[in-house]
Amino acid sequence: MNKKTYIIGDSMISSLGFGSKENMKSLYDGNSGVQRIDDKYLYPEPFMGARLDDKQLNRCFSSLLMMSKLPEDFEFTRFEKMAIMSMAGVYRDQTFPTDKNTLFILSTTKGNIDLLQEDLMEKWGKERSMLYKAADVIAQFWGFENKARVLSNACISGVEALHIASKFIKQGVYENVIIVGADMLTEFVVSGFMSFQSLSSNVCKPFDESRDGLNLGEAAGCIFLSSNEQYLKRNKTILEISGGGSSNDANHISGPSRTGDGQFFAIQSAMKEAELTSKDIDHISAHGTATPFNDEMESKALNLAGLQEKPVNSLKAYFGHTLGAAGIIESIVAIHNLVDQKILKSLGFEKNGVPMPLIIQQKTEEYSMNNILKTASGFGGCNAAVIISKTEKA
Amino acid sequence: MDKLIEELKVEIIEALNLEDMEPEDIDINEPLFGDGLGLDSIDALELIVLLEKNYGIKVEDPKKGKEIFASVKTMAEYITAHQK
Amino acid sequence: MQEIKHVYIAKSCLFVNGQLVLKGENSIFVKYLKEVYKHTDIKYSKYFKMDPLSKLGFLAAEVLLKDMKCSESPERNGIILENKVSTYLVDVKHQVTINDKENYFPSPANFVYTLPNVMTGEICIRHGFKGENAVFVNEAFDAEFVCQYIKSMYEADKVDMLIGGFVDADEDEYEAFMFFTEKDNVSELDAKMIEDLYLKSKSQAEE
Amino acid sequence: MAIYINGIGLISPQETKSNASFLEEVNVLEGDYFKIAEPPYKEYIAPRELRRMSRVIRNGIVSAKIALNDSGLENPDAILTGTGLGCATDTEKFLMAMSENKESLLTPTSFIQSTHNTLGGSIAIGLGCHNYNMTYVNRGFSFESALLDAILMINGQEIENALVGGFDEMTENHNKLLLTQKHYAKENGAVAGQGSGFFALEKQINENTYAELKELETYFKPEDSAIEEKVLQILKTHDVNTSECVVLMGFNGVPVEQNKYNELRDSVFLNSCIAQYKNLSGEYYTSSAFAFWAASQILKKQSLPECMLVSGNVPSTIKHVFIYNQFLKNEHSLILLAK
Repeated sequence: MNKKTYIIGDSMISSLGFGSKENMKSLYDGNSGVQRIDDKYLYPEPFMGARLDDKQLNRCFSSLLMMSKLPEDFEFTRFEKMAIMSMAGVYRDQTFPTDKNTLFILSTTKGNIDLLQEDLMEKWGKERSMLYKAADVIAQFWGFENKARVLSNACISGVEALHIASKFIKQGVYENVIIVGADMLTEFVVSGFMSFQSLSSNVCKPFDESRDGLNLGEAAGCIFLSSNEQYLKRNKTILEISGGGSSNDANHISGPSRTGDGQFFAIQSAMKEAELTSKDIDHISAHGTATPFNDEMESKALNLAGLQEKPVNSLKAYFGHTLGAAGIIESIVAIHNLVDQKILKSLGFEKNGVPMPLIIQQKTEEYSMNNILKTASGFGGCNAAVIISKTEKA
Repeated sequence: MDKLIEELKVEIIEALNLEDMEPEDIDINEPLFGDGLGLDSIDALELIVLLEKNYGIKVEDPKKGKEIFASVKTMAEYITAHQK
Repeated sequence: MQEIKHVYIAKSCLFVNGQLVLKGENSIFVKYLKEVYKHTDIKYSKYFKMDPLSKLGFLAAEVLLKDMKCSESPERNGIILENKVSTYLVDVKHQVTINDKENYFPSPANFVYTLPNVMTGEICIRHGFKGENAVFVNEAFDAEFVCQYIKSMYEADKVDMLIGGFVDADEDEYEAFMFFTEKDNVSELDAKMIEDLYLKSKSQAEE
Repeated sequence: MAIYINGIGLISPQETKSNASFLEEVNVLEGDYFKIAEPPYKEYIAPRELRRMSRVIRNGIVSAKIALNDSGLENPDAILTGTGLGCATDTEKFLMAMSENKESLLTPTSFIQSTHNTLGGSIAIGLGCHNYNMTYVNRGFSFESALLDAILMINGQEIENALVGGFDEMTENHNKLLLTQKHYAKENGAVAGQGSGFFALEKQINENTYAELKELETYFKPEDSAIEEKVLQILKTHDVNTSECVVLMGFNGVPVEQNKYNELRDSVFLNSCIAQYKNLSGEYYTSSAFAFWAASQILKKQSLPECMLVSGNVPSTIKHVFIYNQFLKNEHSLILLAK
């Protein structure tokens, strides 16, 4: 492994805004995109969630069509629009290649799942509801030469995509990887989580004593990774994915490990690859869904990894849990935190409510950092971790 | 009188925006209008206001301005004669 | 060169290393799966709670890993699977429960299977794999990409053993292909060879 | 009919008086608003004439002279100026005197100099130009209106050429008032600026030509999608390849005003190199004159200064520059220049 996985560009759209800059500003201001949603198309009862501004999405997208490599009258689903919009944000800062050296990965859990609704199924048909088809459409919009790949590993998809992509780049399998993480707030997902009784009726409170569940959200984020230094000319601070790993609890499909060893293995694997120890990690952007078991598991995993003295936050109270997009948008935030040398308070946290000691960041402030650990965990017992580091050109 | 003249020079420079001039650049006998300092009718009006504002002297007839503002010296003499 | 162990299940046939092991009496997908379950001779009550996709993946792994030696460090064992329709069968089932607003009854036991990686989760639980795990959704089995992934994980020294494959369950078709790799034989791993093993099994099943 | 920009002149907070250089160094903001980088006035204006001129008139005359010298045009067929505030310093001076002296003892100089058309008149006097002379005071459209008049007259064959300019000045007092408005508030507000830009427009192309003026559109309080539609139409009409286009947008740092810019940047102009200029000029009624100058330079020099780049890759051949500016979300203007 002699190449570096540089982070060239990023962009995201979320309930907090369009574009990374707008999102970062909102985060530094301490805003939350989670609000009461009363929409019978999403759930019969009002619930707390984080939604995108549809009007802005459609407006921007309609003129984006000019860029499309698909026929003029080709129609796009809402999910595809979200994904393409987030890629557009990266593209406008640094045109990304679409040639054979470039891999496009879509990280999502449910993609076009709204098409299963009877009325939509009639219009779009079964195939369009398939994840590979959505990825295909998005890839064709930009004209990628390689086949699009969909990574669907529940809530770790985004973080794991970064991990896998960085292996490909380091080993020279591909020079560039464009990763898009996207998921929508749909009746399908809301009803499912409701049936699990895991949604909070307030803005969620990760790691807090009174946490009582998560909020769902929707977002799309895109990260452009490359080993090609030529793309770095606009980056003032040079960052890389220095390590990554994924693991499985091998314990229960919907309940996290009681010991935290699964998550610990992923962290350990990432630190080993990055040749860093717990001392070198400056901050952890945790998964922190605010469900009682998840946060408890994470406190154990971080203690196993010797990271109990490093400031931890969760961004779920800002964006809600955006499933396949979460790992990407939260990594984008980490990227900007490293550039800005600022750490975000863990919104919603007041009093420690996890069994193992953790330092939960309570204030948004300047903070000197070189390495941020980003973790994620999900259904199926899966875990992933990546380390985002300040670096220099090789 | 000399003091008045020096004072007047500074006031003229300020009121008429003669920013590059120093009081000593103004010859007290040199005509203010025409060839000398090159002032014009607008400047005359400015000077009328100056007299009223700074010395309480009202010049009712603008035509008289020509005599009063012939030079810094004539101005000073007019002021001395009319000041209450 | 020792052949890479592989398993193929489709059209009521079970092949191990290209040899037909169990020809189903029943052509109905779930019923045939039960025959395979009996064939594996295990008692695993959780199996019956699984969705068809997980059952299929679980059984393929069961057959594949029989008599195989995995790494003793659980975090060095991994799995990567591809899949075409993701969890379409379960998705539709969940959708039906919410279509009628008057009769709204989403089921958590069903919903949890609406993620394709729950299948790999089930396999990890069964065999105690705690290492790398990934599910990619692709229109068809793509030996080249799966091998790229596998080689990459070995090169990065993330695993000692890695299962690869393609498991898919749609309305009227199902297919599972799974193969076993380990650190010591990774240099022999070749996308073309894997592709050939897959195609050979596939054509045999179609006969 | 084609209209060419054959001479340009700009006095601004930046070192722009020489057209030979192009924003190679940047004067950073000092204080609450952008101050003019003053040229050596005496090199352009006789001291005697200089005496009564406020800064805005001086800057206006200097920029007009630079533009005329640049183009070789001596006596333009029309002098068209646009300004939002006109001669603010003199207006203030007069009003202050009125207030201090209780409406008596008023002096005439600042009064005569305080009208918006003072500059247009002064340029004409200096040139001895007896041709059409018009000043537009149209808030955020002031420069655009002057430009539009020139386009109409040239296209209508009434004139062959025109000197068109936009100018505004900012004063300490005026800025204090602005700071109390949301648009200019210290937190998240725009920084006020000033400047004067003049342009020699001619029907004939010559070896000094900077660019061709292709299109000018103005919109007052447009519907949500009107701008996108218009932009698309303009791009189509003039066969603009967005990847060979630099888009100069009036980003001013006010979050609520940013949306429209962002939307266009993320959609129609995704392929384009996006640039800004208010970080150099500040926000003012006729800031599009600064953009017009920069656009002319970009096309002639075929380069974009680093300080203007927002996003995208600078095209190797810059065929078009598209200027999109809005003022307080009300006045939106679109200008297209071609190489």
